[in-house]
Amino acid sequence: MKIVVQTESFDLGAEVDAMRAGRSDIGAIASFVGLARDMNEGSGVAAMTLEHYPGMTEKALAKLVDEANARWTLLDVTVIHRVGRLLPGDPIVLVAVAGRHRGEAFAACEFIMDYLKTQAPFWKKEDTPEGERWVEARASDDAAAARWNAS
Amino acid sequence: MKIVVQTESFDLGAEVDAMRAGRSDIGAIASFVGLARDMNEGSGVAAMTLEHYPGMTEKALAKLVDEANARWTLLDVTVIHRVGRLLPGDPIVLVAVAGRHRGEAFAACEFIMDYLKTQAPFWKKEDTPEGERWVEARASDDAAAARWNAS
Amino acid sequence: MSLRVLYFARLRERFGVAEENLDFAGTAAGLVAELQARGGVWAEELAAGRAYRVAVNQEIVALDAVLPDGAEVAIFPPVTGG
Amino acid sequence: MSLRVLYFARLRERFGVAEENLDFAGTAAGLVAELQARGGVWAEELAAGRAYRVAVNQEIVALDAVLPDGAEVAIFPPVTGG
Repeated sequence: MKIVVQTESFDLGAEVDAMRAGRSDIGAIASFVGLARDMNEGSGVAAMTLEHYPGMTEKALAKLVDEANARWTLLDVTVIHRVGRLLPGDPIVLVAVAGRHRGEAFAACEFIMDYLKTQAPFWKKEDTPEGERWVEARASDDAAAARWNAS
Repeated sequence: MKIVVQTESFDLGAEVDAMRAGRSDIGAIASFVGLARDMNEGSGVAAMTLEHYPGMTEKALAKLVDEANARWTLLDVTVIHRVGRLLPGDPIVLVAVAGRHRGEAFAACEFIMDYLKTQAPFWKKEDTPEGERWVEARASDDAAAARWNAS
Repeated sequence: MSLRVLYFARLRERFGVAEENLDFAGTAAGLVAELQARGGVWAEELAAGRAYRVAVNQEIVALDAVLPDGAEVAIFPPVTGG
Repeated sequence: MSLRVLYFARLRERFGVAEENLDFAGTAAGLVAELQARGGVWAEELAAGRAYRVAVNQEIVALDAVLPDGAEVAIFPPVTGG
């Protein structure tokens, strides 16, 4: 298990290769990369700055991963989230989940992303032509996280 | 859109980097790598050989991707499937889906994998201590594909 | 009427043939019945209740599909890739 | 009773303070009410109906949570990472 908050970028291929190095019991690796877009809520976005709550962030991410491990039989999980100033096209977050079979790897990867969006203390501020603005939380993210309780 | 059947391995990081190169409208890339395991149905697997139906395979994969594009708004899709002899730990299949938002990228990636498992003409033969055996189709794969019709 | 008939995976191995040209007019089910009538491994692998798939010109079809002249017909086990 | 109180993101910017030490005993709701009573941006941002979260010792809590002595209390907007 690897959980990191960092300003530098990350390398999806290297992270997934590290998960599978030297082992042959993994049948499935589902992964996700979230990227900074040049457009949000109808405005151009020239850059964004990600703030977090050092200390709590790592704990919150570890808790999400523990919850995923309790729900599914997983072989490895990597979560990397960047903070600081990012430009459109830059990767923001990586979640990779290794499992024996694809169903559990996909479900756990999406679960971790959905919970991260609503539970981990990160905040985005965008530079737009109208000035800086803090991104507002989205009801669709709350709905995405809530569906894991319904099932 | 990129659909390839090949004997060589592939590089997840390079494929995902190629999807996002030079663009900043992608917010989410969901990807999946399926790997050869050293164990299946309770037997050790020393190697496997993947056979396919040249010509039909590419058409079947293109059709899956078309169906995914019809269901979701996707920005790019890459599918690479290997054939020939593979060892435990070797990557077999890669599916990567780029979208504006994570929900559609995750759903389309899992949809393509579920349909690939039941619709694309690939067959696995395993070398086990008890000799060679053709892998039998799994009812769980039919069920995984069928749930996309139910919803 | 001429067909090109292909076999894959376990069926190819058991039949000992990857491809043959056959004169046949009718449905996919009719072709399978004619192959089954060869007896031996053909009867065994294509027996009622055995799982196999038929593709015509590289598209999977139902057994009542009529085979067009010159078609490429493939008979194979359920797929297991990915 | 002493608390260390942290503010993040929009609240940190609007309050113009990232961290302060406060003497306070009671619940998270009580602390929020005391901050709100400062008026101005405090009253505005912490008004009923505004969305904010409270974490105690780095765990999100409900507003009726009692604050332990020496706790690290954080008040911040709904999170928007990922």
